[in-house]
Amino acid sequence: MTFSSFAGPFLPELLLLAGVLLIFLLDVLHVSRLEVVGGIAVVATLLALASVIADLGFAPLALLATIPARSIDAVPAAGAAPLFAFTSLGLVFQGLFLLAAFLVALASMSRPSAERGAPIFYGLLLLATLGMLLVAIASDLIFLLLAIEVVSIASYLLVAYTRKDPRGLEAAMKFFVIGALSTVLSFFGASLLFGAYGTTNLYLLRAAGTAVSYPILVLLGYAFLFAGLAFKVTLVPFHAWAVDVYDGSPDDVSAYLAGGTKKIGIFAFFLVFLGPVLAVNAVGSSGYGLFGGSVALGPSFQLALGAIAVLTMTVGNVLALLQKEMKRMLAYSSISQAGYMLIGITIGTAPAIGGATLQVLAHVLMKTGAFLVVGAVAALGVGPLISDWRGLGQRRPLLGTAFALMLLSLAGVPLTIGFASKFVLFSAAVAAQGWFVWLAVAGLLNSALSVFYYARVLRVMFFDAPPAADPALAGAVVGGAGPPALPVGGLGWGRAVTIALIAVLIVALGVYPQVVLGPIQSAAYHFVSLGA
Amino acid sequence: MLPWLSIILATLAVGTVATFAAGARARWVALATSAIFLAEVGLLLASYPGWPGYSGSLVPGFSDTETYSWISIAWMHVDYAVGVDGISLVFILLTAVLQIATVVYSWGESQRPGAYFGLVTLTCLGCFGVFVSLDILLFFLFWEAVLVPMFFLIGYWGGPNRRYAALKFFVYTHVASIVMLVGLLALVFYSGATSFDFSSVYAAARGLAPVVQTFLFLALFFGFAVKFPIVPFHTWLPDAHVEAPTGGSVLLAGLLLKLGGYGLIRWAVEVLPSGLHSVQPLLFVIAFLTIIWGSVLSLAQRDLKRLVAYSSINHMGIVLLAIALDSSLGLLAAVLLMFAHGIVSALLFMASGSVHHQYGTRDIASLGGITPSAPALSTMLMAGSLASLGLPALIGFPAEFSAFLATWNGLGYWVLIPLVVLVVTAAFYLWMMQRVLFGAKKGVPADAHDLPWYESTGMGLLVALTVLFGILPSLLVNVIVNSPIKGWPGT
Amino acid sequence: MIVGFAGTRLERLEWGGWIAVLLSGAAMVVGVLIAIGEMLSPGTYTNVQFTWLHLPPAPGAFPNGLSLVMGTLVDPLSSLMLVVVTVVGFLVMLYSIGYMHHDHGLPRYYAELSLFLASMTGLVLANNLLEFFLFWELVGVCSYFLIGFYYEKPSAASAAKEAFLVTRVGDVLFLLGIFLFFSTYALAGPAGSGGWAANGFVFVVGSTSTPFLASAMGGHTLLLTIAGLLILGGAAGKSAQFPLHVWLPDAMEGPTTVSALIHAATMVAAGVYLLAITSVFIGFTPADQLAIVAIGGFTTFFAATMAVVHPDIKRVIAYSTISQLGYMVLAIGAGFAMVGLYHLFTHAFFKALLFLAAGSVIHAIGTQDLFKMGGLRKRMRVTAAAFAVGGLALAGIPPFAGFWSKDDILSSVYSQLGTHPDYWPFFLLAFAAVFLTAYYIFRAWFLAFSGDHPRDPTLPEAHEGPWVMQVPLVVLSAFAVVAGLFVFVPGFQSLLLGGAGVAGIPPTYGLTDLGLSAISVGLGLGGIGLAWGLWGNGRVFVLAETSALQPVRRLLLNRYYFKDAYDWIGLRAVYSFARAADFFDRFVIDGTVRGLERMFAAASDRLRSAQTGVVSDYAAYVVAGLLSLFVLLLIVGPYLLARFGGG
Amino acid sequence: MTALALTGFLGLSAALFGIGIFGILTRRNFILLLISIEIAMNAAILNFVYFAAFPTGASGLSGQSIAVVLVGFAATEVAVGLAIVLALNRVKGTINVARATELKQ
Repeated sequence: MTFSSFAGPFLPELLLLAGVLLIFLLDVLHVSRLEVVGGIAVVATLLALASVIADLGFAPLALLATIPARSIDAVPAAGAAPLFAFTSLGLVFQGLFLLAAFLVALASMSRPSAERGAPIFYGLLLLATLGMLLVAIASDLIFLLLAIEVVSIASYLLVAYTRKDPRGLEAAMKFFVIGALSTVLSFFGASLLFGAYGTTNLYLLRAAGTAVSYPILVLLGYAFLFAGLAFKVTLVPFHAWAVDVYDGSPDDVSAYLAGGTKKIGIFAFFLVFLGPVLAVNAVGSSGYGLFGGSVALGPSFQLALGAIAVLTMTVGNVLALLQKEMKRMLAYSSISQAGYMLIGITIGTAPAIGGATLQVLAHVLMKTGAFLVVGAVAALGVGPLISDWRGLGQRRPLLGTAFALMLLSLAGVPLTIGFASKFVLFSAAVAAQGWFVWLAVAGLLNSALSVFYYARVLRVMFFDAPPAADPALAGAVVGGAGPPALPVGGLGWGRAVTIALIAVLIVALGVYPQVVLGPIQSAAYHFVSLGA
Repeated sequence: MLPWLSIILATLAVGTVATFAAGARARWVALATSAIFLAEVGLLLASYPGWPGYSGSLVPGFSDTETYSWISIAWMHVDYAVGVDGISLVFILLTAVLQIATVVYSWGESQRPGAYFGLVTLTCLGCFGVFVSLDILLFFLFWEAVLVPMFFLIGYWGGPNRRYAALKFFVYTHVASIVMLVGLLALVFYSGATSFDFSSVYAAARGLAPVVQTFLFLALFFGFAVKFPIVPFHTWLPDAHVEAPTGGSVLLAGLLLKLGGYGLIRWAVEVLPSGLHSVQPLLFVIAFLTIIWGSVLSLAQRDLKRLVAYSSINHMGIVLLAIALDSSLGLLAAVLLMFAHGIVSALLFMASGSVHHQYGTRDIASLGGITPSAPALSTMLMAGSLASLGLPALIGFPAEFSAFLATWNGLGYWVLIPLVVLVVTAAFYLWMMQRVLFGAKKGVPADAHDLPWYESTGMGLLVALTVLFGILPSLLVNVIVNSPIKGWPGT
Repeated sequence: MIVGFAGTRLERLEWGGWIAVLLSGAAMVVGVLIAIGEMLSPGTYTNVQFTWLHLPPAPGAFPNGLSLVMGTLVDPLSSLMLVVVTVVGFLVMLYSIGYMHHDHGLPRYYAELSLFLASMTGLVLANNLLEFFLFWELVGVCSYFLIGFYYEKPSAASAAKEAFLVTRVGDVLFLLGIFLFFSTYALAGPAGSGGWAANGFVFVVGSTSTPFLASAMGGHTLLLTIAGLLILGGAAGKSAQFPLHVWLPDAMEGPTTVSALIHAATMVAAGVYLLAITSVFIGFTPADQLAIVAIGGFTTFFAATMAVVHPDIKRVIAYSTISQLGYMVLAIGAGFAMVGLYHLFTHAFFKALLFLAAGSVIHAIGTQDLFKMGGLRKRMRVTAAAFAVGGLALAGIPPFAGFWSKDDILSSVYSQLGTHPDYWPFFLLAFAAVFLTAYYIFRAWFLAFSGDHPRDPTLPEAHEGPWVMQVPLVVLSAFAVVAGLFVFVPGFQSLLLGGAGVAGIPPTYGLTDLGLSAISVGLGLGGIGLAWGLWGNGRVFVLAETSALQPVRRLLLNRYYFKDAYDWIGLRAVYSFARAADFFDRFVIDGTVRGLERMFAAASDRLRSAQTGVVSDYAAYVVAGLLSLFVLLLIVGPYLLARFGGG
Repeated sequence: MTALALTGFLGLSAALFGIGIFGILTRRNFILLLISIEIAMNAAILNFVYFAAFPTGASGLSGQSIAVVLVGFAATEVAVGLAIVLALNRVKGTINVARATELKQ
């Protein structure tokens, strides 16, 4: 085979790899100007994004399509154990990852250029993204876990890349410890599954279901894997690290962690757990006995997943209720959002998967945007406490409106992407009937609960009088004063453009979700039908 | 024919944006918007069977319908589907009237007028949407879309305790609408309707087992009951009203409360007949409870707005009763009542708002004898009170009379409860008038002056309508009965 | 009806008063013409109707739809009432020009007065119960405004409220009564009708004007009895019959002209008229009749007793009204609707006369306290004479108007005693009231006019009012003298007979039972004599403190403590219940909501304290999570699945 | 190799894993934490080797290769961990994880 025909499908990955190498090379050559480095990252992610969208069959970009259509969602030959496979859902996730990376990269173009370490930041950013792309095409458990590790290691370093900030370092330390622990758990689980099946290929696992000599190994293996992956998805009670990390890391990094890397966990869950859930539901309950009893693996996993999902949503929201710091509040809210996504996996039907994916997209936009706004506001010199945001909406109407949109979307208010995703997800839950309806109820009640703290922020921003001598005022009055290096009212054009873009997307996709929902749904259908 | 409803929606949308942008001159833009809106609604009415001057045959079912696919995936089909029947038309008329009245009334609003009038217009847009949408998702979108502007109206322009009130209003009603959403989704997916369209849901839901219908009905009812509001889910209302700016209260009482009743009629009563049938007794109990509770509590209020708020609860109780009767006349009465209450409570809130502007307090106990200093104001307040206690020749009477007649026909002597409460209602309004308007001067500053022209104009419009429809209720009735329900001509 | 609205429209004009007067004059002319027309050709004429509310035929309660209509009906009753209303109304209007000239807010006054008359006219001409009720309510609210005309006076404001509330109670009963009748006549109704559902609550269906009762007395007896009682309740509210009489005396807070109007022609007449038309067109069951007779007879006496002791000239007259209304109710109950209306007719004139006379007294000396007056005869001859005439009429001394009508009532009821022995006690009460009536009215006259100087020297120099005030006095006096004789006018009598034939029992007019008349006249004279003995020539009779009658006197002065009881119910009972409910609402219902809020907050605090910041703890959570997963998968999951089977 | 032997080996790796986890939960010194993590990791690696030897499924070799890869991966992880702890030590002057609690609640 020619190189192009071999490498072609990996165009996005290669683009990012090239970007990483280029950036580090330039760093060695002491070329570390923000514009150059950032430019590279932005371009690389944008191109990669374009080609992914093209591969998804978006006609206008057909030229960029590099993956032959037949090899997407191709059912593997019997007994074949490929390391990777292109699934349309995987491509969708690649698109989401790249979108997140692009947004963050673009926004970071307007960090104070005084701040050093731009090359490291962008290099690691691209590296992490590369790992994420690999996750999205993995079809082997070990390959998947290693890809996740690439992301994890890159993100440990991202959190600490300033090397000076004690908060950042502490965050990195916690991140690392818990991350390493979860890695151990996942690999241990993987080893048990390997023991049970004699293979780590996900197709084979799914096909085999629980028809094995030691079903208990399957159970334990999946349990360990669950624990290991739950760390990434920040499910309760595996979530504790996330808050401190999001809080401690630099704002752009938090944006990427919350908006980007966390989602690989979701996709990993799709890959790993749709196996048992679907296969066993399909094959019927070939049981495993512990105390003599014999129970179906899939359904009891669904119960476990459901329980964790509800727990996650509720705890996340309740924790966020009284939170005083903006970033921590957002961190908790993103924990609860993970719970919604888990609902999709619990139900495991194509509609639910689609809904969860849409929810992921929504979350990418909302959370990335929210953290970027936090960064921007911090750049205006406003403190970290929610109460420091008093009257911001009146001082900076546009910024305030954008943030309000993101919060309303998080709260699931109609005409925002956040509502569209929840709507589809919960419709899927109700459509699945049975006890899944209660998942929908729990989810909806939770979103109602979440309204409490989102509305509180709105209240502070719009109804409370701004504090005297509000630094944000400077920006507003002089219209683009503030630190001279930053145009656009002190935000910097990168941030300004990104935030505006996100706000627009939130509304546009909220008003007409069909654009994204169509592809996502068909992808979900293919994904579910694969090998089941 | 022209897509009237979309045109109106577009008008309002553009108007909203323009108003927000207009800043200091917002009120003019808002006025223009609402005037155009009213004109369009007039044309819509003129083209509708039942309205005087309509020539042509009766269109069965909904008219002016439009349907465009919105979300269409393998397992879910959502449309942008709008249309009107007699019932929704009446509510649309109410919306248009109240919008223009509110805009005129709050002409003097100086605090960020752009945002204020923009939000007012947006609220009306949302309500209009609710009244015309024939698709569950569309309905829910507008339903929720109403919350946000109202939240800001209360929270930014409101009284001293506005933050709490705004938050309470938002969360409370949001929870309700979420339960309602579950009900609506279940309605679609359990009935196996092919799409979220009213027509398909309506057709499919008939097939549901009575027990399922009951559960669905309860879920929907809870959602609507909070908006109504029905005891014991009413406590958000007094707070919201007391804190909201006058314009906010007007829209809140005049329009938002109607959403509940309209939703109940359109999406529960029509769609889930046997569900309604099985919960009827419960509804009756709740309705009576609400009726009594509302009026008894109004008797105990010292704050004008609180008083009106509780009387609204009482009226909404009667509406619920009328709806629950599940009879042709009851339905008619319910719609009439809601229209009447929309106009009258708006008038009353405007009046009490003006009292507040003029005398700096709404505390009944610390006011007295304001009539000499403000005859116009007291006339308005009097007119509102009398209409609200069901005086003939004012709009309240035909509505309440038909409601009672329907109750008598459906429930016999139970009608005594609302009838006796009628006396209590009269009692607290008279008591309020006696304290505030008549008697010795109290809390009246020396330089007390009468209403500014815009406030009196806004209220005058409503008073005029109160009289017009009080004397000629047939204007409304003939429109209402052209609805595809209860075997009326519109069917 | 135009009158009122015209008046309202012109209210801003200075000379609105005159406009109103002219219009009401026009109305009077029309009214009288109608009456004459009726006299010439008695009968029932229903006029154009416009549909007020129409519900199309649909499956359900009303298979052939429901329509409520408005229309007019002219028949002997209504034309008689029309005369009363318009004539008295016009005179009162005219009188007002003088009486009210120094009050402010005149435009409002005339507008309200016109509307008052207009609604009364509408009520009289209504051709169905619903329309009747509609105007009935309007009358109520107008009286509310007029009684509260001096709204700066707290007492006036509260009197107005009281009047409205008490009558409102009656209204509710009335409405329920309407519904009860409706449930009988909605679909079936009398022969030839499509039922009330189809053509409104009409009194007369097609050409037939036989009472519905006749056609519907089958199985419905109990229902119809209750309905009749409810109607009676409504009438009692408006006509201030026991036990809903309390508001009328307090209604004296309004301008005297208004009192005159209310008492003579409009408000209170409405109740009697309601009973009359109901008995004529719908009919009462025997039980109802007894009830009505009872209420009427008792009220007659009951009110008279209270009038005996009262020091306020206007209130004395007010009580006399209540008691006279009692006579009318009594008559209607006994089946003589027309006789009752005849008394209403005469009563309208002499009662208006009394009030206007009293008004001019008050106008002159500015007090209503009889014990301050005295000797006004000298300075106000016209008034004194007028008041005397009115008094004689009231006391039923021939040939004055009151005599004829009251005598007819007594004789007609007497004629029924044979068949209805259970009327006896009420007949006797009514009879006794004759004596009291004569006594209290002349007590008032002597106190005010006899003697040679006012008891209270501080009073201003009395003088007659302007001509606009005297003319009505004179005219009314004339009526008060001759109105009774109208029965001998053939046309008029045919009017009276024409309407009354419907009730089944042909009434008799003029001197029918000389013995009876003699006794009643004797009683009347006796009363006057007693009054002269006690109060004549400026004498003042003081009841000894030790007298055994003191408690009775106190009881009467306190109006049998009725008002206090009602106030207690209204204020103490209801209001405190409301407060309690309010408390419950704020702290229990709303408290639960806020409790939930707090609960979440507390939970939030708890959970947040778990976020120690020590990474080892986080690791511990992870491990704990792992273990709980095992539990879920190995124990909980299997259990649930075994229990509920596969979820 | 027999199932019995396998259970024995599994017992060993289980023990290792337990020790590791125990260490992670109890140690406050970052270095010791790192070591405990590695111990637990090795338990997983060992598993792969046993199972490869124990003929359950497809390819015997895949187990060993996975083990080798994991060993390499573990090394990188440790390197990153040390880098972080060095920086932390430079800034905070301690490697006691219980001291680093600036971010909480």
